[in-house]
Amino acid sequence: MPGVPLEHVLFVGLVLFALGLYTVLTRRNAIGILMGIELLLNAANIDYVAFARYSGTPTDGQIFAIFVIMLAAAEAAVGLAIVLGIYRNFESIDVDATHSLRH
Amino acid sequence: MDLGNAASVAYSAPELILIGAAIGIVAADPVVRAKEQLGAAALLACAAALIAAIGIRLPFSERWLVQGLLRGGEGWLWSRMVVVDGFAVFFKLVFALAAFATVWMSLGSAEVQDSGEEGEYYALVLAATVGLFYMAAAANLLMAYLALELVSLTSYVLTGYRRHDRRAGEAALKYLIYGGVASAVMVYGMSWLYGLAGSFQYRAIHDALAHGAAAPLTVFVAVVLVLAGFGFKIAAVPFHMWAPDVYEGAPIPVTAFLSVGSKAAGFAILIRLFYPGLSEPGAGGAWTTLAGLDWPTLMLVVSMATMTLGNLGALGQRNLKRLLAYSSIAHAGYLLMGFVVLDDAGLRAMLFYVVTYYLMNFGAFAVVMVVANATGREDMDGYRGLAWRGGAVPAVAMAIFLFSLAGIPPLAGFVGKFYLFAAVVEQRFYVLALVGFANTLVALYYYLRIVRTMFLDRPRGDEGVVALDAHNAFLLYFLAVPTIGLGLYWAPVMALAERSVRFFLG
Amino acid sequence: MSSSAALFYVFAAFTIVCAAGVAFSRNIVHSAFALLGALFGVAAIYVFLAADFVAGAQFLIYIGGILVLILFAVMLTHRIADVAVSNRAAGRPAALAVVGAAAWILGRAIVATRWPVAAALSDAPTTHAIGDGFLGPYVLPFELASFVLLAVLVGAIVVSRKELRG
Amino acid sequence: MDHVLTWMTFLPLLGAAVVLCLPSRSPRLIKRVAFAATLPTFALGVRLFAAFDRATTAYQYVDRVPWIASYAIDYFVGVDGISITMVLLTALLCPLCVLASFGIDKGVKGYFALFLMLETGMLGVFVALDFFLFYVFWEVMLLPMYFLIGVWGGPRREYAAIKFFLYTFAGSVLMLIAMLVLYFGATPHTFAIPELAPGGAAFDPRTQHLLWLALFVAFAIKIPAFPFHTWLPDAHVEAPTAISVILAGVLLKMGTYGILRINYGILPAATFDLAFWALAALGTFNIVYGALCALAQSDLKRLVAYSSISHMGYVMLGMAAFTPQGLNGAVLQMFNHGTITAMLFLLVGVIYDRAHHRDIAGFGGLAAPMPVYTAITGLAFFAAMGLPGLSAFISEVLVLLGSWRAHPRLTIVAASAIVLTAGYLLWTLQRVWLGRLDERYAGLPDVGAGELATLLPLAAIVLVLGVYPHAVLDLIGASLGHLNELVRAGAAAGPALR
Amino acid sequence: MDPIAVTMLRWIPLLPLAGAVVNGLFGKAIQRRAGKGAVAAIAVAPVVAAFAVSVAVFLRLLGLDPERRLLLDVVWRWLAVGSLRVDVAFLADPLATTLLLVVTGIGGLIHLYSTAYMRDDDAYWRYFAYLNLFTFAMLVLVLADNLLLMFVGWEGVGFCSWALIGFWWREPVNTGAGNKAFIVNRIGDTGFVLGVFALFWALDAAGHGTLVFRDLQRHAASLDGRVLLGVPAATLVTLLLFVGATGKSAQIPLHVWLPDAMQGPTPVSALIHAATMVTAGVYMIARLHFLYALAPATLAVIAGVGAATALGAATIGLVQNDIKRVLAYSTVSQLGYMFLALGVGAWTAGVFHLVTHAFFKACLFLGAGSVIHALDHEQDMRQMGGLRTALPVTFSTFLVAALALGGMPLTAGFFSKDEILWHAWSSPYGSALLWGVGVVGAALTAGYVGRQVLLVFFGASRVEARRAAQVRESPPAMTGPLVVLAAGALLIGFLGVPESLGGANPFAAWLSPVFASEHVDAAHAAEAAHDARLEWMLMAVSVAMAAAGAGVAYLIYRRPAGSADALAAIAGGAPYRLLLNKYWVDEIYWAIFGRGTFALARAGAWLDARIIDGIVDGSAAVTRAIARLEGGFDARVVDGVVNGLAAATYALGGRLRRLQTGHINAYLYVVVGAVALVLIARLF
Repeated sequence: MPGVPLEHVLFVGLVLFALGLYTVLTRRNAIGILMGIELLLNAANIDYVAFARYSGTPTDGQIFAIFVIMLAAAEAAVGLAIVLGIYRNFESIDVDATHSLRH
Repeated sequence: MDLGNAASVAYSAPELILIGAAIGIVAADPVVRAKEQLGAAALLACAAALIAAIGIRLPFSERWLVQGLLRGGEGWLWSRMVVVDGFAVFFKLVFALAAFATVWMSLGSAEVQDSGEEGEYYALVLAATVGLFYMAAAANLLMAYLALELVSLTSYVLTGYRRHDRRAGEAALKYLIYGGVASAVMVYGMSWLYGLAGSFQYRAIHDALAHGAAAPLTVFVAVVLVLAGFGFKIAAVPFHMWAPDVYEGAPIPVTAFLSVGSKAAGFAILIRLFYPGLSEPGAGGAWTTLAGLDWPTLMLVVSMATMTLGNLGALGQRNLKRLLAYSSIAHAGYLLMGFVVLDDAGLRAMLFYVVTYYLMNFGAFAVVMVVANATGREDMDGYRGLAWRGGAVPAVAMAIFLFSLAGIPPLAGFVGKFYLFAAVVEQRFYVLALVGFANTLVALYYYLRIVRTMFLDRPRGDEGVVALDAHNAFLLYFLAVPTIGLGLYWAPVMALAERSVRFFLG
Repeated sequence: MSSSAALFYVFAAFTIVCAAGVAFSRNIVHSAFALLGALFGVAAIYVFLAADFVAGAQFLIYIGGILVLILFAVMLTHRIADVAVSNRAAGRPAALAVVGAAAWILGRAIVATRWPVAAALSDAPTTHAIGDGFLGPYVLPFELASFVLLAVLVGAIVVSRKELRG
Repeated sequence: MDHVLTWMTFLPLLGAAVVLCLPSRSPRLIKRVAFAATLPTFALGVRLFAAFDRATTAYQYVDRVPWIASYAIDYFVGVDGISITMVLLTALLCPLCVLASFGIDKGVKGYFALFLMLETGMLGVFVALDFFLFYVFWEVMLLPMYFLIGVWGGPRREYAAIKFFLYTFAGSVLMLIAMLVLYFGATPHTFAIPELAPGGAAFDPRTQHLLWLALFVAFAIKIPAFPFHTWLPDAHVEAPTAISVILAGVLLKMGTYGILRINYGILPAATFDLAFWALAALGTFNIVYGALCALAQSDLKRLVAYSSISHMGYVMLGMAAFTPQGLNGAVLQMFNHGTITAMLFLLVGVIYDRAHHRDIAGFGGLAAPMPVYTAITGLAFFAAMGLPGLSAFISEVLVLLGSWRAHPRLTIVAASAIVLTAGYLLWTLQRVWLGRLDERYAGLPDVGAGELATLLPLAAIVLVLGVYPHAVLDLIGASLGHLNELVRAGAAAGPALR
Repeated sequence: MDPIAVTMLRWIPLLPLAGAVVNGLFGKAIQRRAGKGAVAAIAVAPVVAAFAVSVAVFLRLLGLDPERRLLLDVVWRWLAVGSLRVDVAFLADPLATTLLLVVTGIGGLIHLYSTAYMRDDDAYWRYFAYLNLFTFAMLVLVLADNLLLMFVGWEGVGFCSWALIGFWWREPVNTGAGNKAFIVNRIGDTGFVLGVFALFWALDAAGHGTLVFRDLQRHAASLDGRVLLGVPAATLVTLLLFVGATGKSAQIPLHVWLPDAMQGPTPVSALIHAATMVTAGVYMIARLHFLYALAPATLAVIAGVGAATALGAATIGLVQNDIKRVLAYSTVSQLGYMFLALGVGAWTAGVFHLVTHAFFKACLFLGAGSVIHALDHEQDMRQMGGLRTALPVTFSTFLVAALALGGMPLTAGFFSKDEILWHAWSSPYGSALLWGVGVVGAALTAGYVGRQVLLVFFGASRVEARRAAQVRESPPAMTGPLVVLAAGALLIGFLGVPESLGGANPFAAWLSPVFASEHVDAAHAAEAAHDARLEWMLMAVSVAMAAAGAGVAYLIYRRPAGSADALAAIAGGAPYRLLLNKYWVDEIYWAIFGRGTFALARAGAWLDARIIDGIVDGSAAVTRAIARLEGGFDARVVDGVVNGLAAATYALGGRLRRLQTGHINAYLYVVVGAVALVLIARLF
């Protein structure tokens, strides 16, 4: 891809990384933070693909990126499963607590 | 030696055993009603993996430490994805032992038993152990990342295993978020290393950096970012804050597993990247860092901060699990002392310490579990007069483990600390040694507080009686006897550690 | 500047804007949709970087899987909480400062380094090579990844299953 | 007498194992077995005393087995004149203390097992010739001591036990650093004390001084020297009688023994440089300060504890003189203080067992119901005062005589403190034993046979050593002469940092 | 001159020791089974036997050439450390033998006297055990061949003194007096041992480190020119040793213990606090006269202290009302005379006065004891009077001894005291001032002893009625010794009649082998011979003064009260109160040293408990505070929420419900912030 220096791509990654960090730091909501993590991972992936691209042997970097995507999915699955678990197991308890506090 | 994929299968017996057992247990779960049998199977798998990792010791062979059928020595496996060398095998032994103890503990844990999902639980423990094995063996950023994530993901689940418990849910979520951020930052750092070296192989990274086109700052930035991921695993300051919450929320066997197995694996991965990867071996066991990459100074500060904040944090705790969590943070700091001295003696000491730490920390958590089983309590008051209300054996065992953690002879922990401090003093890191010693003093204080509560305080009568069943008693003996034994004669283990500071560099 | 390069900058800008939306939006639903945009943008950048397989994976896994999961969770959250969860304002300046500092140094590092760049870049599709890689040198990670997914599957069931008794 | 020291050291441990196997419900059996377990060590001690070669300066009865070969750690034990004195003291006091503990009625099994472990630890410290082994025994001793104070002690036992433990541990970590530095400074690396000595010369003066001070603080805590002494009154007051005896009789000696064995032996030049301030001046201060504090105490046991601080000051002062008289006096004083203060604590225990308090003001005229007790107390008190004819006189005179040569002004101060010593002891004697009898105590029984059995052997030693001090002086003379020459030679060779 | 090796000397101290051990360990049983007689026999026999051995020693010495009169008995090697070598060895020369005879002889008499005097005491056995032990210690002191062994006796007698003063230990005032005696003595002893140390090392520096008297004498000269702590060695050594002597012999400023020591049984006062122990200081200085001869400055100090004590104590003695206290101050005063003699280099005179004083003062004390015994422990002279008829033997012996004390011509006291006064005038170290003080003291002595005799034995009886009926003369076991001692007080002086009075002075001749070698005495003697007329004149003055003193006493106390009260009221009674209160020395000492020490002790204890321990506990507290600070984050954020408070549980529930992550942002802040910090640090 002539005309775009590697550094520029890296800067795109860096900006994503910074925004991801910012998200992670400021969100108080777990899902918000998970979204921030996705940004961070995407930032890394841009770098992998970019380095792969500019190194002339693109396969390794791209494979790494694929693993990152896959593991991100796994993490999201676990994370949301935990969220779901909490939701399913605590809904009733909270109702009780609220109820008992009314007396 | 550089084996391709097909040839590598034969040499992956430990991992294959664990993977097979994990899958088998999940598959068998619906049909097996007595879940203890699944636990027993997991226990067997751990033992088998341990034996496979040790390999078969030939009576007439010079070489007694070999993995599986690989009697020819050390080398690459799986197209240079992992290595097999003394270092990796040593950690695999520790992980197999840790998994073994974890499963054993789980079998006697009220938190794990009768939850209805023990099958999955054992499978997840085994899966995490597979991750640990590969963490020790990874010689490649991709494998390191993958193995680390395997451990992390299974750990999140195991932490949240008691999902009817508020603390478990919160802990799991925290752990996941924290771990996710840490590993994401790490992956970003890894991308830079890849960019600089054009390869994921540690050796290639080492060569590329050694012939250094890269600006030192960039390498340093990348290394620090990677450290976020590794530091998270060993719970070093400032990546330690998840530990108390997670340790408290997780079932006790899992806590023990995390505090020992996961932490040790973090050290394994750390050492392999920073020593053969980012340093140059020299004569007489000394190492030198690559030019411009002054990570030892950084880690020196991390080490001191970790042990200090860990110990200070533990001082005020009244929940035993939290206290031990902080204590294990502090121990990461002690272990890092061996890490920063850039000498084989330091690594040797770390390896030895990992073994002793395994014994005493698992032991301490085992006692916590015994008490929690009987009384459902984890707070300090639940331990009041433990020795005088039926819990003499757990109390004495706890005292042994705690004194060992404090580093008092003739217990294993003392020997471990002795070697760490010896390495530090030998390399003239006197400030570090003094900080370390000051920390052992603080640590002694809170360990003694527990001992005092158990022995010196009299029970008030509302603490409940602690009975010890044979299963858990045997576990305590299994851990306590070597804790004393290693304090009296440790030459073989030290010899093993010494031989294990061997990295296959290709 | 070639048109493809220009297009790269456009997509880069789009990605960054969307990512900023994720970061700064006060409404988590808006954030989720911004994330969708950002992921699209990144996929597009992959295409420009000649990583078509990765781009495909990005579409399928990220947008098809992860984002749906996230949206599902967001909806769930809303249903429970009944309020739009906003960020706490107090943390923002500090976060900006910290992140800014980190980004500044990282930027300096990027600029300071002479990244190794190959003389000739091939634009050949890499899908085939990736396939070879998965079944060749990367077979262990590949297989292990499948084991990871299995473990995660089991694990997700364990933590999210409704309590069986009690 | 093959491996006699090893047997002596570990037989009590064996006894502890036996005790642990006995049924808890037969405390009398446990007590007897524990007593029996201390006797072989004592008997071997007597044989050792008879057979010890008093002429040589070499270590005798050496056992040396590689322990951890890769680190040059040996199981290396042996005695010279200095350590045999302490070994004998320990072997003597332990059976007496077991006898004195027969009144223990809770956790009997644990108590005696721990006590026997403690004996092994103490003997180990004195026989160890490998620094690592020394350190291990030094620390090992802490654990039983902690429990013995903490479980069987008085009302504030927890505080006292933890304070004792932390203090000593704080000192020993410094010792560990110094030990490692010495180890790595030696070529080839070794922990063997005879081979480390006088290896201090390998270091520059500044390092030597720092090492010396690190070791010194470790040992000074044990002595205990001001300002590291405040664990002692608490520990003594809270500990059960027999443990106070062991604390004062044996443990305090470890501090000064360590200084002689390690600081003097390995770092002679630094010893010579620093002895004035660290030992002589501090020792003198201890003498006066301990005596003054004793004067102000209202608790009998606390008073005795402070008197220990004062008396151990003489040891420090004597050591710092580098004269034969000073050194011999110091070691003799260690032994004598061990026996006398043991008597004092036993005597305090006697009255505490009867009256259940130790408040000096709450007594008076005990001589009336308890004449024998009072007579023995008088003997012990006057021995502590250094009355001629009793053992401590010889050692204090030797110490002061020896130190006059080196530090006349300090000696004047130290000697003046004997007035204070007489003051607080006589005043106490007057208030507790003499004067009008408090009617509450009119019916107190005099000392019984069991108590006499613990007191009379010590009284006999106090008397015999007063008239024939060479029973001990002959043991220590050669070794101390050798040590003195070593220090003086080291001081002559080693550059002083002044 | 090598000593003659013998083995007889050891028996002299050992016999009383054996008595002490037997009575000490088994006396109670013996007394119960066999009666007090057996106890008394066990106690008295060894002393008598020791006296016999002493006489044998004396005769053995007499049979030798004067130059060879030196017996040595080495018993065993006591201490040999470095260059220090001292043995348990006993040495008998004329000086030691003189003391030996006094101690065993007078001691024997007092033992005998005690058998009757203490008859009613239940602790009879204990008394004799102590008394025997004292005799043993005193004999060790006297016979010791080295300074260290002498110190054993020195402190040993101090211990026995303590035990006997507080013999009736139920009364705190008695034990307090004992403690005071012991502690004040210890002050002196400190000086003594320091002197020993200084001496040893001063000689050692010359290659002659020793503490054995014979060797000391041989090498004393090597002290010359040596300086210790900025003072000439000989002066420092002798001064320090003299501090010991002031303690033991109750000289200013350490004289305060002796009057209080009268709390003990009266025979004890006679034996210990008059005849023997208190003279140990004199003996020690005489023993070491060769050192003192090297130190003129010390001699001047000794003479000054002696003279001041002689005068000061005599003035106090004038107004005391307790029969024993008068004698106690008299003793202090007389000891002052002895030191005055030593201070002017008149060794022989000092020792001679020691001997004569032992007789007449022991007699006085025993006589006083007899009176007290007769009056059922009444000691106040204002409650006595007119006893000469009721107690004829006591009266006559007391009178003889009082005359001797008063220095009436031809009594023992006359010869010895005038010898001292003469030397005080004529010695090169003497002066008219010293003589003058001595003479005034002599007058006062005659005055107070006259007053005492008058108050006790003359005039009308002021005895309480209930006691008056029971007054009868003491039994023979008590009067016998009185008679013997009175005879001694009358006759012993003739052993030392100076040449100028036409005597042969056999006493001086007897001691001359010990003192002859010393130039002071020799030169002085030569000079003295030239001036017999002067000596006569001085003697006349002093006798006149003494007579005047006695006369004044007679004038005042001839009739009870009246004139004495008038005298007491002079100058508003201030001088009287001053004397009656012993110049308030006790009070001043207590205010300064007593209170000072206790204040220091309290300060030390405070420092210990508050500051030192405060620092220790404080540092622990600081550590905990830091821990709290560090954990505060944790505590506020996590513990408060997680650790099971009801409200927190609810909050947690709510948070979980909304999937709030609590403060994980803060955790992440730490992580990111730390990483940023590290990177920034690396950058700069």
